[in-house]
Amino acid sequence: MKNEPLNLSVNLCRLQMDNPIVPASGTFGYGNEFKEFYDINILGSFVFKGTTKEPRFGNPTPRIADCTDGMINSVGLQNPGIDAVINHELPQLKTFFHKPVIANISGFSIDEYVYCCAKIDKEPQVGIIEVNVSCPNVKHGGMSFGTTPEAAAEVTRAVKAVTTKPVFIKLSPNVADIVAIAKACEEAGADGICLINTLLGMRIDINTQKPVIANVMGGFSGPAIFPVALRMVYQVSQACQIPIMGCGGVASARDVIEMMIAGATAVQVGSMNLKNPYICKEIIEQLPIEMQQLGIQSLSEIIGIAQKK
Amino acid sequence: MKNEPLNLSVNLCRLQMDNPIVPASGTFGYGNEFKEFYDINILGSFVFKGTTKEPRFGNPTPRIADCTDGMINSVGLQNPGIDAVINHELPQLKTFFHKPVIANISGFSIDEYVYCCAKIDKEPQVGIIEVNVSCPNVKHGGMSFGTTPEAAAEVTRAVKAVTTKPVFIKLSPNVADIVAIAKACEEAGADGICLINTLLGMRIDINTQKPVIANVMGGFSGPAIFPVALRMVYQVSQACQIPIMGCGGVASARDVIEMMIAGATAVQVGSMNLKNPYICKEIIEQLPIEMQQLGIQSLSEIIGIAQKK
Amino acid sequence: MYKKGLYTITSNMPLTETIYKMVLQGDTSYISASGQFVEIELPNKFLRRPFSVCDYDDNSITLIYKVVGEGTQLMSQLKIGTTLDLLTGLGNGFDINIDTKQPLLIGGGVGIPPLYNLAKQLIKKGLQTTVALGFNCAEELFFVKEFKEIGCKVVVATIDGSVGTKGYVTDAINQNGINCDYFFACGPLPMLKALCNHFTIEGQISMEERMGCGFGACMGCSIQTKNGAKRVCKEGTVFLKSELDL
Amino acid sequence: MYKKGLYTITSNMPLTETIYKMVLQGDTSYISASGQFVEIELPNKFLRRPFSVCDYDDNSITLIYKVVGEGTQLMSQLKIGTTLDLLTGLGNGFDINIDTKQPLLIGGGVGIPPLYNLAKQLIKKGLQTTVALGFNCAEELFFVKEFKEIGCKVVVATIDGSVGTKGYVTDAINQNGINCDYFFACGPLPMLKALCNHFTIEGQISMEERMGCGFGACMGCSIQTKNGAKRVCKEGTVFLKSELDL
Ligand SMILES: Cc1cc2nc3c(=O)[nH]c(=O)nc-3n(C[C@H](O)[C@H](O)[C@H](O)COP(=O)(O)OP(=O)(O)OC[C@H]3O[C@@H](n4cnc5c(N)ncnc54)[C@H](O)[C@@H]3O)c2cc1C
Ligand SMILES: Cc1cc2nc3c(=O)[nH]c(=O)nc-3n(C[C@H](O)[C@H](O)[C@H](O)COP(=O)(O)OP(=O)(O)OC[C@H]3O[C@@H](n4cnc5c(N)ncnc54)[C@H](O)[C@@H]3O)c2cc1C
Ligand SMILES: Cc1cc2nc3c(=O)[nH]c(=O)nc-3n(C[C@H](O)[C@H](O)[C@H](O)COP(=O)(O)O)c2cc1C
Ligand SMILES: Cc1cc2nc3c(=O)[nH]c(=O)nc-3n(C[C@H](O)[C@H](O)[C@H](O)COP(=O)(O)O)c2cc1C
Ligand code: FES
Ligand code: FES
Repeated sequence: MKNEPLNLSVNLCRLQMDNPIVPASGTFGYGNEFKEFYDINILGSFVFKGTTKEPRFGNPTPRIADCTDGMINSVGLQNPGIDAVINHELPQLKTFFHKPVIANISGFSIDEYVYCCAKIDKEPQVGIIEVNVSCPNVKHGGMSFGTTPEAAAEVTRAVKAVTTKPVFIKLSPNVADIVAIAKACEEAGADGICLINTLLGMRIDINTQKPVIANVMGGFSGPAIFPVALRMVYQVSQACQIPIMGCGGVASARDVIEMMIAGATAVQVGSMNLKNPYICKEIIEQLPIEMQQLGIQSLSEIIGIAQKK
Repeated sequence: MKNEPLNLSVNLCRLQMDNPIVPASGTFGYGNEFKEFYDINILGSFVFKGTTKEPRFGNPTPRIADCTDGMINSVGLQNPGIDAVINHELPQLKTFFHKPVIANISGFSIDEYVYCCAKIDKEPQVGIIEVNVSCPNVKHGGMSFGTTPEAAAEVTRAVKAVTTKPVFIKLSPNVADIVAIAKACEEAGADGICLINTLLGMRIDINTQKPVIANVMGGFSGPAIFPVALRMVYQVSQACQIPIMGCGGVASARDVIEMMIAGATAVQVGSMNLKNPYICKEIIEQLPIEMQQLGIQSLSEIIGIAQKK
Repeated sequence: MYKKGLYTITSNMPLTETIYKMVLQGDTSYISASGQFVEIELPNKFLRRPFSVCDYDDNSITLIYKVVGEGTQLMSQLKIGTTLDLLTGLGNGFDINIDTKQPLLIGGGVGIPPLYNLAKQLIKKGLQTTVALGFNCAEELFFVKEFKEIGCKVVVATIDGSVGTKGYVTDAINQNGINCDYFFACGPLPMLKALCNHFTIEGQISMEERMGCGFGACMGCSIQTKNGAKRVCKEGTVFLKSELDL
Repeated sequence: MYKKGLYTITSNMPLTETIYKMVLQGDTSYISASGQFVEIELPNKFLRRPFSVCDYDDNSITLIYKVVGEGTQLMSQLKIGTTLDLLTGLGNGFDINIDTKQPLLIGGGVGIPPLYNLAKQLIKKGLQTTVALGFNCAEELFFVKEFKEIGCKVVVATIDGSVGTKGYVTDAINQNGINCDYFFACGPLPMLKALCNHFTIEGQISMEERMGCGFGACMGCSIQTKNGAKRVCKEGTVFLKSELDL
């Protein structure tokens, strides 16, 4: 190993990031809660909570269930609405986070996606727009747009027409052919793909014999889903040219490296933030140690390297 | 709780089973290995290794990878072929297993399914035929038949035409709409549905930067996939009238009960047999204890009871 | 402010057949009010489990928990000396800087624990503090003596009438002619609803919801209040009665 | 016959920077031959990890393992007194009821451990036993002394020439003019291939494959032999040279 300092930085579309670590949407709020644990400026960036046009309470409770090495949520996109995010959350965020943030936008119609993306595109602190076409919790919501190539392409085209910032489409893993959907998004102009949102899962309380989640089913996430996420990142990275944010089950610096070797330029960490609020900090600290051991000089070198072997 | 003895038996199509515990195909060989650990006659039944017309070596090695609470295999249907199974394995099995067995049949064409099912249908010890239309390991193999309702129905119809025994179709979870496929099988005459086969997954060795599995991707199974399996059992049991064998991540008597409440009449245990060869024996011993605690008098009472709540 | 840290079990013993008391040693400097809770990481469980702080001092935390599932079952088997990872300082806790002379503390089942340190604080302020506790039956009674020992007046209700007033905790309050000008409550939802109907006076109510994180990040625990959606773990767990819509 | 049981670590220490020796106490009655292996369940790992039995007696098993990944890393940190769940009696082991006067045992890296108990058995039979060991470099040497102590003639090869013959283990056999009428081997695939080319005499070769179960149930570990597909864990791990197609 050369004696140069290790390089953790990656370039995600036009965004130069200090490191590839990005807390995932819905597990990091709008940043407020985590700044009490550590200085979140150490992050590459973070994705804020999925935001819709109108404020939403989301689904009835209970909307959280525990699983073997994972969890199910059916929060159902609780958020204060795009206007409150712009007028209240972002001004506050600016006071403690000094990097571009990634905006996660959800919608129930093409018009809603367009409306929200056009609005958030004007916010200076937003570096990337992540369009969630995959949330399985909302009836007639995200799910429908993420399960066919045509619908995903339609959202992509519509959003791209009203935005100037890089647009990532976040896809659902609950499909037979992820590559077809990702390619459709790429052809429709997406600047990147985020893989994956939650798997559709369920638990039953054997005491009450009823579903644990009031809404019956919900989104399954956490370390358990890592092999599915990694597979999809690898498949899409082979088929598409645009960069990928890998997401799903990441719990360690080694997982981050594995995701990057599979083809991810940045790596999102979701559920683990809820179990261990320091996880992203710990991963960022551990990354150089693992790189040293593995003889990796620069993280950007290993992106998609498995394809070449 | 009444003072009657607890009743663990279930009726699966025409098969009366002492209990719902059934080791899953590919994790129990043809029974030989496990008889060294315990008397396998305590089982409800078991499913033997996926069998094809011709003998197969399967995929190149390495074909096993470890995951968080699960594993990936790309064995690729290694088996001695239907004739060897009938002439060698089944006569041997008869000497130490005295219950009907479940035959798992795979194929690369409708003709092959028909050929193997017609042959195995004549074997007196075979109680149920399980048709695997879902193995993701074989190129142009099971996968294609399990991912569209039309193809799954076609296999079902063809097999039903040449068999007299109950036929279960074992489905792949790597689809957007499991209910549509299950319903197509039911309408085509299937006697039952087995849910689920493995999820498509992948791991990379971060030292060599190459996929751990020689075949790159493989079937992901084990406790990690339980919430996905449970969800599909619940969905299909709501939509179909025919019985379901639940399979996927089952690791304990509590998991068995949860699967049955979701809608499974029998419950298969797969990967856990490899980690703990005694798992099925332990589950069968633990079931009455859990039933007692939960106030369940008879297991068959709880099948699909979540639907009614 | 929150704190994640390691804590060592110094005691873990049953109070009743299903209810256990656990004492943990470690940093308590982030616990700022009675009624806050901790989130415990348990081996082989993904999500942490939330428990109210029953009592705490400079370097120990007392929890009281009921065995209801796999996680609490596991807790009940942990040995002295075991180290656990806790998040502490969670939830707003009870506000004791209020205008009251005769506070009434009302607890049902495992809603009782967070009232214990609260009672201590109120007594320390010199207030005449009454505690009304509801249980299912005599076998499930716990902490009645402890509340008495710190100087509370204690009334008890049991569903089966085996101890105290037969019926609900509201029945015990009525039957004993308890006077109060403010109340604090924690317990099952039906009890909290009954209290809201019963009392015209203001009170503070600690709510429960199934939680993902416990510190406001996941929106898993939200409830609708008169002032809009609130996270039980963050804006609560303690809400004013007037704010709730039970 | 196999046996699943609990074993207690009585010793776990490094022999080199990456190679450790672990001694476990427990039932060894199902181990029936040198060269068999065990499957160890490790905390937070789904699949068991396979390791050759280096040596065993009435109530202890010695393993030698190299730290190569998360599982072996974890093993290296286990403390004396820790209990592990093992499957024992796996694999066919070496067959010593063969016609040989001058057996040669050839091991490379972590293929060396299973040869140790084998050497003991052969020496007990009164056979003049030579051991040829291959390592990368002097720092990675282990068990040379142990083989000598039980009465073996030992020759060593290192890739970098820092000890013994420079090169491969076949070079050491040539250079030392070793005579033998039968061989036993375990080590990396390139070494095994070289041996098959080198020797005209028959031998027994212990193979490795990534394993799912270790007892023949999953078909994960199959190899193609001249007699068709064989499971390394069940029909092997030891195969006749004449049977293999390396
Ligand atoms: C703020 C707060 C304070 C609490 N304080 C106490 C206390 O002092 N003593 C006590 O005995 N119990 C208390 N509980 C309830 C306690 O958290 C649950 O009983 C416990 O988590 C059940 O875990 P389990 O694994 O045994 O049950 P399981 O049913 O196996 O748990 C499965 C999942 O459901 C969650 N869960 C189950 N029940 C509840 C519940 N009632 N509330 C929230 N999450 C739940 C668990 O966190 C877990 O994610 C409190 C809950 C909350 C939200
Ligand atoms: C029959 C047999 C006997 C063995 N005996 C020894 C021994 O005496 N000493 C020793 O140091 N090593 C031995 N090995 C290799 C040892 O099993 C692996 O080094 C170990 O499993 C790696 O685990 P890990 O978690 O550290 O590595 P990881 O790479 O994290 O393991 C990931 C997965 O791959 C499997 N795996 C990785 N490498 C191998 C391998 N070479 N062979 C089989 N599975 C592998 C593991 O079982 C696990 O499932 C033996 C292997 C076999 C098959
Ligand atoms: C509580 C919770 C809320 C989530 N909310 C959103 C959301 O609003 N928008 C979105 O795109 N994804 C959401 N997700 C999905 C995550 O961003 C992530 O894609 C998924 O959890 C997989 O990653 P993980 O396994 O690391 O958690 C949510 C996940 C969780 C656990
Ligand atoms: C090593 C291995 C081999 C398998 N082979 C087959 C097979 O031949 N036919 C089949 O239908 N399913 C096969 N499966 C799938 C299992 O039967 C089961 O559906 C799946 O593993 C999910 O259950 P589990 O999580 O309990 O393992 C195999 C699984 C494993 C792990
Ligand atoms: S539990 Fe996560 S926000 Fe309250
Ligand atoms: S490892 Fe399962 S058959 Fe050999």
